[in-house]
Amino acid sequence: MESIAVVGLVVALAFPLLGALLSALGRPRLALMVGPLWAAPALASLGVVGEQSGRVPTMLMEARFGLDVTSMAFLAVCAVVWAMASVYAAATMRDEGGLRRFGVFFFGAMAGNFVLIGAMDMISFMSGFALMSYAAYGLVAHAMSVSAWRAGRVYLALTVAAELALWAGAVLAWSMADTWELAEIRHALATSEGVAPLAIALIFGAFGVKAGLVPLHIWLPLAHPAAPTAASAVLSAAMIKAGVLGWLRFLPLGEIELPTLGASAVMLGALGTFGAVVVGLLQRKPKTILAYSSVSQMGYVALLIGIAARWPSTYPTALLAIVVFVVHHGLAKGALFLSVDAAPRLAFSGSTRRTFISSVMVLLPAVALCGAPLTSGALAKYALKSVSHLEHVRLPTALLDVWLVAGALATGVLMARFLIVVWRARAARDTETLPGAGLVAWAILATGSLWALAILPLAIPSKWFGSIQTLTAVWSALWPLVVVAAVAWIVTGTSGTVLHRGVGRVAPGDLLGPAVVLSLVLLRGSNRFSAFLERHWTRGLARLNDRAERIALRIKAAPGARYQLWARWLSGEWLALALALIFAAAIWLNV
Amino acid sequence: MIPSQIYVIAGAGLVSVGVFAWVVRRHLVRRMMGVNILSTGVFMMLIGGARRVEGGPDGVPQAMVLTGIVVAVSATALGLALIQRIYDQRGERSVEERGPM
Amino acid sequence: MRGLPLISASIWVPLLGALFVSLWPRRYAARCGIGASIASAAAALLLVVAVALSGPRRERLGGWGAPAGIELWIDGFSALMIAMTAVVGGVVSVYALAYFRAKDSSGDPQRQEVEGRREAYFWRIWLLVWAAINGVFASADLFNLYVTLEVVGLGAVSLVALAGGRALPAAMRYLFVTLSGSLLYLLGVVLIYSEVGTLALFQAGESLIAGTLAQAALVVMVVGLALKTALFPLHFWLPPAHADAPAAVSALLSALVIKVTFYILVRLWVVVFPASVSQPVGEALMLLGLIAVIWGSWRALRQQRLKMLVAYSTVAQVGYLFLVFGLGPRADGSAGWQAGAYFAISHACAKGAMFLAAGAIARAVGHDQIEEMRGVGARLALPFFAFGLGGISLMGLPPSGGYVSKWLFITSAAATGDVIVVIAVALGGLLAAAYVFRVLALAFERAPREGAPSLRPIPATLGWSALVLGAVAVALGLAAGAPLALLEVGLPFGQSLAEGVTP
Amino acid sequence: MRTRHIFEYGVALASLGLGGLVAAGALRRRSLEPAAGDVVQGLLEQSGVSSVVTAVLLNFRAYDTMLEVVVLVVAFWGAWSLHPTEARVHWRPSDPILMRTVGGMLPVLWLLGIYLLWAGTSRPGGEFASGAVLGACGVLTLLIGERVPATQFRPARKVVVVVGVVVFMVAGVAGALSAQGGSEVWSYTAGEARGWILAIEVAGAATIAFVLLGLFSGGREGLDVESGGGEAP
Repeated sequence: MESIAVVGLVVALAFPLLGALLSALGRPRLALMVGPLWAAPALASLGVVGEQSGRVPTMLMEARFGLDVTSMAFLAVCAVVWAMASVYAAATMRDEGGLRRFGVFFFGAMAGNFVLIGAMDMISFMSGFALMSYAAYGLVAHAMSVSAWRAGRVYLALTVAAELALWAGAVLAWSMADTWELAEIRHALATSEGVAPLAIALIFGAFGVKAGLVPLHIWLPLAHPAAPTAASAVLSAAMIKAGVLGWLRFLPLGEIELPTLGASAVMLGALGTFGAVVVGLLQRKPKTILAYSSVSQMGYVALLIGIAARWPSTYPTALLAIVVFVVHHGLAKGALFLSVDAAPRLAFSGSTRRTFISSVMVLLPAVALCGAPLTSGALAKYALKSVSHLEHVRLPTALLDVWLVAGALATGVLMARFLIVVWRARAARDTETLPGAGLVAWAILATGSLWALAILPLAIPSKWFGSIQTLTAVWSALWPLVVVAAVAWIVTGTSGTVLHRGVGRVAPGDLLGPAVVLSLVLLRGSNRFSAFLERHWTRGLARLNDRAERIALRIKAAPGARYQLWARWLSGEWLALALALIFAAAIWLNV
Repeated sequence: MIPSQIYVIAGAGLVSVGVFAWVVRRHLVRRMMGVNILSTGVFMMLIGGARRVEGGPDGVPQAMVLTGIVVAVSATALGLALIQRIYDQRGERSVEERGPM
Repeated sequence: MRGLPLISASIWVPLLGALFVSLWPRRYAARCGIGASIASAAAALLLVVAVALSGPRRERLGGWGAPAGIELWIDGFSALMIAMTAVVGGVVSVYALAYFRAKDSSGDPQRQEVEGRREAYFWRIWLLVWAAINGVFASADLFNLYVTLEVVGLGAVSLVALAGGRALPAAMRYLFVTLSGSLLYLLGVVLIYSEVGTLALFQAGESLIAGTLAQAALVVMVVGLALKTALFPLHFWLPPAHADAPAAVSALLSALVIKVTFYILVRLWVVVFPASVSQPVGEALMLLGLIAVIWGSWRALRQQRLKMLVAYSTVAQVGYLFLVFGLGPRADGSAGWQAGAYFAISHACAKGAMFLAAGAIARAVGHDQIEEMRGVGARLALPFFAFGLGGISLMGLPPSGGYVSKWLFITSAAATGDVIVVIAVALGGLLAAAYVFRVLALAFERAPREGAPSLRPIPATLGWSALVLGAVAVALGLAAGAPLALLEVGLPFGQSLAEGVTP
Repeated sequence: MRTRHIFEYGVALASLGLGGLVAAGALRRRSLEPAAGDVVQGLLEQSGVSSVVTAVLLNFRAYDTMLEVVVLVVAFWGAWSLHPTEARVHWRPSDPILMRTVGGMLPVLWLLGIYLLWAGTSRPGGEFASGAVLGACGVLTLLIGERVPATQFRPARKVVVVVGVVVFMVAGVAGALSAQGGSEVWSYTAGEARGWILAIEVAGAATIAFVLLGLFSGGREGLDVESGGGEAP
């Protein structure tokens, strides 16, 4: 019975592949329009399969699939985001943009994402991960413009590197655990000596690429603006989360103390949280700003991972906080990405009522992201706070509090900047209206930060939920918003501020440019160095080389025999003869 | 030295000659002949090494040799047809293999 | 089901198909050929299903049984190889239908005559080769293996020569290699017969003892078969032969013909030769395989022509196959051997897909210079996608057959402590990624330049059949359970093998 | 030039080494357990023919023999697929001595070929010897500028090429149908075997003779000298 449920789960998770097939057969718009249908089995499996796991013996060398609380939350939010993005894409994308191709890659990535969420063994997880990552290349490079190619190349390079690192880490982990079960892998990484730290580092880095961990995030700000709106919504809302799930599934969090990993995750998380805001403020395109916001938000997740790695006893609470964060950020960020395209469309139609609706729907996820009261944002913030206030966490409480407040302010400023950019883009754009289906999809995601509060209590302690409804909590969540509003008012009102002068100075993909320049400089330096060496130290060698070349030339020029002979040496049946004698000698020497 | 051993040694010698020609020669017809000599050597070793059955020769290796000869003839014919085709195509007198391919 | 001569049927159906095709006028060749291919694939799959359901099968041809007569023997290993032949062969047949038909529509009568002749001969020779490949996998007789091997070899040479032009010298060299390789094999058979007095594979294995004779037989057989399988220093003939043949033929050669000799070598290793004799040679072969992986991948990276790149990639992948001779006997259980068998089938599908895709691309572009393919990817999405799918399996990315088999390799190497194998397999995957992405990156780099030559239209069948093979290569990773279970049928690599055969 | 000699000496030494290895292996003392040949000798009664070699070729190891005809067919098709555009050798029956000698020999050769076929069941001979002789007859006929009978009919050529294999397969199926226990191909009783073996021999000799002749003509259009065009068989 159990195995039937598990096989059903696998089928449900891979169900979007039918959408890919339908798209490939030439009905991409239909396939996208019925997007919720492809996600429905996955959602239904949340209730039907429930919390269990089992083996699927014929698949991928004894795959194990199943769900637990964490993956149920991931699956729920990803399914909703994918479904809505699909509907939105069907409603708004034009035919001439290669919709068929888009559909195939979209549903391929969707299936990969679902499969990896349900995977309980390493190989299934990596298979889903690879399917998602490579299909997403098609989404990033979809526009086939110069910037899209460039973004795609950077994305692909990092993805392949991550894939190889993951592979290496997985092999190391396997050699310690001797099984593919992720639970065993975690245990083995926790208990064995030797190369475990290397495996952990490789896995952390590999998933860090997907999760937008700071020096590895450079593909994010390039890929999100390049991809079509619906695709960037799922990139940021669903696919990034796969990296987070990878950390949770592979790393031995909560089992042993991992001081190095903890320290580096906390530091990189902090760097991401604030650094991304600073760079994001200097951007022009709304989607780039949102991409940096994602990097910044993922910084919080990295922080939570770091705390759990440093102080294992905090892991259960940190895990809950991460789940809350993932649900909250997924829905809000998905809505925000859609609004980049949807809001101008809705506002363009002119009526005040529609402008108002669009403003509300842009504003709601934005303020939720800043942690506005009575939204999922407030819950996420509270979760963060309750983790950092656990007594095992031996960091100064004041520092953490200041950090949280500063983080909320920073997010608020970035969101304000985003709202301003979108508001300004409203009239400048010549665009068509928003079809009803698109509006519905957008609205469902945009109100996500409200209705998520209704489903999240299933997963989290009721204490958290109660405590965000108190008056003080509302106030503490509200005042950063007020401050942000004031700051935004001032910044937009006065021209010539630092911000205005800085805008556009930092290219999207911030570290990419310097990295390229640095490598060019290094290359030139090494060229010069080698030239120097050659001039002063290798003159004799060069003369020798010249002589050898002259000889080679003479041999080549000699008519017939000698050159023929060389050719014969290089490709010869005599090798077979030599090999035979070598084998005979090998046997003879062995006996 | 019993006669069958003579066959075996002569066969091994032919194998050596055939392998030598196959490795060293460049002219395609000569190489083809080398392969033929090699196969002849193998057949001779087969005959020489065949067991002596009560009351007559061992039928199995003889049948094998017959089969082997037909295979060798077919392969030679195909090879010669190919050589002739290469000759037609190059339009020159040489049918040597050239260079590393 | 038990009594039916299904093994013979899997050989006779393609054989009869070839004869049937040859009897009709040339213009019906493709129609008859595709019908015969479907029948052959069906017969083979019927056999495979029967083996999977009811265990290994044996046929005593003529009712004599070994040692007087010839026996056919199918266990999990050979059934898997026959299934591989059926799948790859079936898809390539569909591809060939469009490939040879659509070649020339200019109306030049002489050219059309040449094309028609080429198509007609392709079908009959290919079906004969198919029958012979099945014959090799089914055979349990040393001399019968030689004869079937010769049919495969001569047929393959003829198929290469079909391309004409520069393929002719390549075919000539291939002929020399394949002839001398099988003669060296026959020399080993001669030695074995003079010692044990039987040609039956399993009986010979029971009574052959270690000694000078076994050594000499092992050496000549290994060298002959390694020559025909194109193991590293003996690979010189492979790239031109595989690259210059017609694309459908290249796919068949790289996917199937290479595996035939590999299969024989594995059988000899497991069944015939005493472990004390074969162990040092096995390790030497593994070493050569490792060098082949690196060298072939490196050469592939440096190629200018697409088909040459794929051909050198075959040289590298053959190297992986030869790892089993070092790993298989040492690893506990049969993990090492299974890795090799699984690698063989996934490589067959992946490489088949890549050659078919390369042929489709070359047909559309008009040549196969990689540098000139800048930016054509968007307009040839289907074949390039198929190329990439095959590449995924070559790189060993999950979820693909290549991934599963490399995983098995690495686990058995880790079990025996061969760190260098782990490193080389990983490095080989990296290099494979480099040469696959080199092509893909160039093809998808940017929109095609102005004034770029226009692409010729190609039949959609070309792209789709390549895609199907690529999808199978990936699916082999997703559904690894069933093939691996099939490999256990009859314990082809187990200790009790000989007992299982001779009751 | 010196390098070349060194290379050749090296290869010669290595070849001799290989030959020595093989000879050393083959000259070892052999165990004299019963071999396949003894078993065959013992079963000769049931095979339907009295010649051991023919029994092995056409009954015990009939499968090998069928595949060997297949090898011939493959080589034939391979050679004929090469389609040279023109025959480069001009066939002139210019030599009167050749014509006279061959003309006198041909009928004898024909008879010899047919005799060998008939003798095969009890003495050395059989389809291969007969086919080779008959093929040689055809070649000689071509050399003196005559036509080989029946070869200018395309359907006949096609049928003759495959008939050797087809009769083998028919015999196999018949054996499978008439078998008592199980249904192994070619498993007929000694009584039926004789008839089938004769049929196989006749068809096989025809195919072998024709294929050898075709291989000699090497894919040049048409087997007869005069007519240039025509389709492959």
